[in-house]
Amino acid sequence: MELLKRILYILFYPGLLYCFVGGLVLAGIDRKLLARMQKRVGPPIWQPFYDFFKLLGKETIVPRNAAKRAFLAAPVIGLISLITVSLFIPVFKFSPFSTYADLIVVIYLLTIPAVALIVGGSASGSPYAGVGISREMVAIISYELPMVISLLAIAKKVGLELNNGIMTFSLSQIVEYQAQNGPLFTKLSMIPAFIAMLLVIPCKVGSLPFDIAEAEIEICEGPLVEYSGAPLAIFKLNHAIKMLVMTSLFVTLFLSGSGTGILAVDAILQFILSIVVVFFSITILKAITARLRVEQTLRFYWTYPTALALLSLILVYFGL
Amino acid sequence: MLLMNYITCIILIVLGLYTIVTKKNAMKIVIGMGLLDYGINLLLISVGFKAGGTAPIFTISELDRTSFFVDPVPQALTLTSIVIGACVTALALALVIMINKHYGTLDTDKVRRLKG
Amino acid sequence: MKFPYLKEAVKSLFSKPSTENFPKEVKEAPEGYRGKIVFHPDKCVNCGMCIRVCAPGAITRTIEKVEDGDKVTFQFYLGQCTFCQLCQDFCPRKAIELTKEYLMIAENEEDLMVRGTFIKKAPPKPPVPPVQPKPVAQNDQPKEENK
Amino acid sequence: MFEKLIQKGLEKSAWLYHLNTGSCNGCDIELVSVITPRYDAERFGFKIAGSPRHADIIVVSGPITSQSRDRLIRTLAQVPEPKVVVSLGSCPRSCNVFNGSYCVEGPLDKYAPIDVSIAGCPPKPEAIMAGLVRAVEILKEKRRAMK
Amino acid sequence: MTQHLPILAIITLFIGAFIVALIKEKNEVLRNTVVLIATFMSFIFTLMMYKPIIGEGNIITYWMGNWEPVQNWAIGIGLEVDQLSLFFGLFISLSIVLSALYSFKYIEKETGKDKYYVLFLMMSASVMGFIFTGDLFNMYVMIEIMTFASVALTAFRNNKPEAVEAGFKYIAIGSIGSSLILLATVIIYAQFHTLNLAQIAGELHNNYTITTLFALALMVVGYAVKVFAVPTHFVAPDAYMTAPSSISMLFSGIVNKAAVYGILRVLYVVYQSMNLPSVQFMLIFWGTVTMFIGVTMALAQHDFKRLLAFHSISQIGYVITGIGLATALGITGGLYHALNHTLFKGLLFLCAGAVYYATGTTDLDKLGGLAKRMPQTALIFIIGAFSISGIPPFNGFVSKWIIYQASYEAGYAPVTIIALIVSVMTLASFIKVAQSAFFGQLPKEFKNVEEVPLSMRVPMWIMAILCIVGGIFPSSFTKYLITPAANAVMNSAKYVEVMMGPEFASKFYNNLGNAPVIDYKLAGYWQPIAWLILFGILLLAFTLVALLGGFNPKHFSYSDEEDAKYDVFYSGESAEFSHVGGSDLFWGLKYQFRHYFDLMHKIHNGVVNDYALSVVLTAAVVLLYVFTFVR
Repeated sequence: MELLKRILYILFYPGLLYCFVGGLVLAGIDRKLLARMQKRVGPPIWQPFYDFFKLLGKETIVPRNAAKRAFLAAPVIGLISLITVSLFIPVFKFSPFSTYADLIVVIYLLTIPAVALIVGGSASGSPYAGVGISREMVAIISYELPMVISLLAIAKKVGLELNNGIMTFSLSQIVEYQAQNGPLFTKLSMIPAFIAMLLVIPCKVGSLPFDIAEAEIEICEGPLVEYSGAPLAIFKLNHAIKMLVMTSLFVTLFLSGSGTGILAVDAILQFILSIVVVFFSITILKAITARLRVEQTLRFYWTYPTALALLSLILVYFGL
Repeated sequence: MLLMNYITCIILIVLGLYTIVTKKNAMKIVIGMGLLDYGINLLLISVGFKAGGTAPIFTISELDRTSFFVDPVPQALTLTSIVIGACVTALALALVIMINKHYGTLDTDKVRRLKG
Repeated sequence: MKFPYLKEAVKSLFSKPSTENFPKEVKEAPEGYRGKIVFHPDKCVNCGMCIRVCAPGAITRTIEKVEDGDKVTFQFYLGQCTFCQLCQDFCPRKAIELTKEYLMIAENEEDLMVRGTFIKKAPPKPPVPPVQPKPVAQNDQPKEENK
Repeated sequence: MFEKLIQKGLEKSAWLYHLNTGSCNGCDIELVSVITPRYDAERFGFKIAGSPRHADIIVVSGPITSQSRDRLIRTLAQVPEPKVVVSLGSCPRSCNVFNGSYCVEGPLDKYAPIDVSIAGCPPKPEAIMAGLVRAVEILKEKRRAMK
Repeated sequence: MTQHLPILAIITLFIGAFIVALIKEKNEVLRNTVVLIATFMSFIFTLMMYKPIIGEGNIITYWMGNWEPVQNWAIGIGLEVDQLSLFFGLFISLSIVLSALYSFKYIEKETGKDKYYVLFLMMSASVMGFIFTGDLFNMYVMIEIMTFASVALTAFRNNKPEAVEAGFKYIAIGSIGSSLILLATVIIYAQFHTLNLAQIAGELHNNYTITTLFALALMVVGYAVKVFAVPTHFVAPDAYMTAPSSISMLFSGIVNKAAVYGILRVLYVVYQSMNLPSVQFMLIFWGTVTMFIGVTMALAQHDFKRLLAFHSISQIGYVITGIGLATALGITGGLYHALNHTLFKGLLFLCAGAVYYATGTTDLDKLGGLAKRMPQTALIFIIGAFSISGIPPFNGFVSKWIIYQASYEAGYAPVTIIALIVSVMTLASFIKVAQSAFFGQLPKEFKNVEEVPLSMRVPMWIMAILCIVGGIFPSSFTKYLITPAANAVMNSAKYVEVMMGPEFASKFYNNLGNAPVIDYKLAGYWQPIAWLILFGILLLAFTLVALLGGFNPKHFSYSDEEDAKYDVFYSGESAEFSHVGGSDLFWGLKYQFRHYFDLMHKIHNGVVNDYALSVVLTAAVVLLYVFTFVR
């Protein structure tokens, strides 16, 4: 019975189906809001579904000097690790695969899709992909620092109360802490980390101001230049699910609480909150800023968000 | 008198380090390594010294209460250390000859293709 | 911390988008728009002025002998035309007219051809003059030849 | 199993790839204006893709200059099936005013069959959108033929 | 029989070296078999020691020439193998066997092959000897033989000027290091008139005099020179780069592991100084600096082996930081990372060797697109690259995460943050190697490059599988290998007790308390097997959906002939000379920190004297630090 429930989780709720539908709907909403901000009608909400199925119908061309196996395996590996991550993220007290260290698993599993994109890009053997992956790697270096510092701050903050001083890495304990004394972003020491994490999401998802790696015009979609047909469809799906996973992680870390207890209502509440987070972190930035150069991204992320995260780490140490 | 040994060891060691660090000629560096090594060997020998002790060579019959020997262990260590010093110097000199063959000079400022 | 355009972006989020819904209502092209060519064959006098003046040489004329004159067909190849309206200006008879119609989509070349044929009657032969021309003096004959 | 969905997908989200073979940029700014808020082709799912591998509709503008000839051939070959070639404006159709010049290598149909050609120099954004809608139907037919 | 196992493990290698020196060039096959037998026997003897030492938990001691201690005074040379030295011994002898297997085919094109094998066996014998010995001067002799053999092996390709230059630099710096160790040994002997580690440990038990502190400082700097910690690391890249790859695999696999064992033995067991916060801080600071400078220099390299050399420096920085934390978790993390580092770094050096064997160059700017011609090497490289940069299913992830967790719990938050950034930069530099050497355009001169022969691929596959197994079953690795070793490190009373007879230790250690049993929920690592099932189910679910969804492999159009459709899109150009790789990657990072990179480039100027100066300065600084802070 337990195994059956687990397989049900994997295949339906937080697993494959939810990610597929939720991710693409979120991407559709994001595109629609962006269009509306530019005073144009914009595509329907389910436009990403059309894109996905259209790409399925297209022919998949594998370039001659590409490393064929790595080229075709990369998107699938990225997708699977993303779905595994979404299994670990608790939804207001309900978490299918809760363990005592799933924050670590989440951080490292979130690097696999980025690495899969890089390996896929370099396996395609195209010079544009070469430039794209070098920029993607610098982007990873730039956002990893503030993200990790803010997560350490949260771990320490929650650990001080619940885990008798030693930091905790378990997301369910973080949710439990927020259930007891209010969402984390209301705490004074957590507000800088909240802002820092909000700034990290667009670069992690690769949305406009920081999508230097997949710049359409300059380097023809960077690592994705040689992909067509099904692998490209999976990469676009990865992009959408990454948006869903990052925002639901953000909601769990900062905005969650005791929740209503009924799974369905909690799931919808979580989804709505992640739409709000998508709007504030990704769509607004996409509408009002232009694309940054690579070293500007690095300089930006290693100054402002890192300072904010360090500030919150120090505040936590002072026991605020 | 034993104090003189320790002072000369220190001088030898410091002199050896000085030549290795400042001399630009590869041959002089090897000499510096030798100096450093013999400084320590001298220290090693003078550690085992006991005033008035005789050489630690004896047969069982001579072993009686009154005999008083110098400590034999550092002497054995010094032997090994001298052997090692000789091998290291031999290898270093072989390398210096090869450098001269390849680079045509012994000046360490010129012998630096591997950098960065 | 000044965010550029943030106010406009959020304001336009709640205002009506300024997109014309094209397929439902097709807006009319502005006044004086040089669109699709319409050729009135009846007005044309086959003077060839438009051919000479057309820069890309999009206008071609074919003439066939017909018993009472020659059948002239003018063919305007819209795929080659730059819509500069010179042919309309130079046509003495205003036979060519560029309308405001702009939806010129074609799958094969044939749809882009605008043709017009008319029969240009040969000028009526002068009535057969009576036969008797003889008495005219001999000396003015050569003058007529070398005119 | 997904065939019906793929057909709907092709119809609702065709991606363009703009190939400028020496055009005077009149057609290019018209094509870009198609995705501005006023005409907004994105509501039909049209998006300008970065690389030919992602494209379904290849919009060619400009007479094929000798410099861009073999690049055109190579890029056209790199687009995955089912693909549709759309000629924008009259240059690719017939090299417009530039035909016969030493550096123009002739109309586009010497190198690839033109599926839809949008006349006009430059064609109005509405004309381009109508042409693209026509191209999407051809794309669906090609996909059915390909199955 | 178990009594004689330690000496047998060492002697077989020395005898092998002697026999190979006799055979010379006459018979190649015979020589190879002798080498293989020698290394394999030594590995078997070490394995046989596993049951008594880790199985039953006692310690094997062996007195050379049966000179037992007389009235609690050790006069002979004693070998002592406890759980810590056996842990090191196991993976060192394993990598010796694999390196021997690899070098049979790899050295074929070189001249003077028998000299190579003599030196190879001498080096491995001296490392095994260093690990199993319990005598201070014997440790010095073994370190000296190891340095001597590595210098000769660095300059093995003496037709290349760089190799000879690297050899000379290595012997100059190495001899300074060895002299410092000898000086420390002499001073300890002057103080206690004995050379046996256990006895010294007994007498040194919390009564530090000035001379013993002086010896401590010199010993630590001497081993730091051997382990190539940062200020003394200048020689390492030259030596690793020019030595044959099977030897640079041993350099990074066993030579600096032996030096790490030396530091562990001296600081933990002999001096029991690790409970002093000042010594801990010194090691942690030294490890973090090594970690950071190693990886930032690696990012700027454009030679494959030189990049790997800088990485082994930075990974050793991790190990030193782990050991410096002196908490149960920290030592476990450090030891586990030492094991993992030998595995994945050895793997990467063997890949570099395979690339050199196949193409003749390791310069990243010239290489490109080898994955098509050498698929297995490329796959092995990917496994090695992912495990060194700590991507979950591989072993690097486990040990790095234990070190982060331990350093964060021990209150060193900046160390954790630097360690994480270094790990991301490691990933960056290996992506750079993957893009410039294995993927991208295949240059014309490597058109008909062949895959390396089987005898080179077998050791690579063995190490790759160990990397994966280490990552998937970490709890079994730690239970059987690392926790006993960490216990042995933290509880030196038992070490002294067994060596010097029953009541000797009780004189000094009033409490023979056992080390805190390291039972921790394996921090940061969920049961990996459940993970694998998860991945498997998802993969199954996904392929099911994919096959139904009409993108079954039939649709992939792929062909090898010259057709423009399968060319790479390069805006229409023919993409021949368009390979992006080597030094033009990570422009953003290099431009952003250009002042730092220029400074680093200036410091590594290649002059031997400056390297020697940096060693002497480190010695001075450490001496000052130890005298002022360590009480």
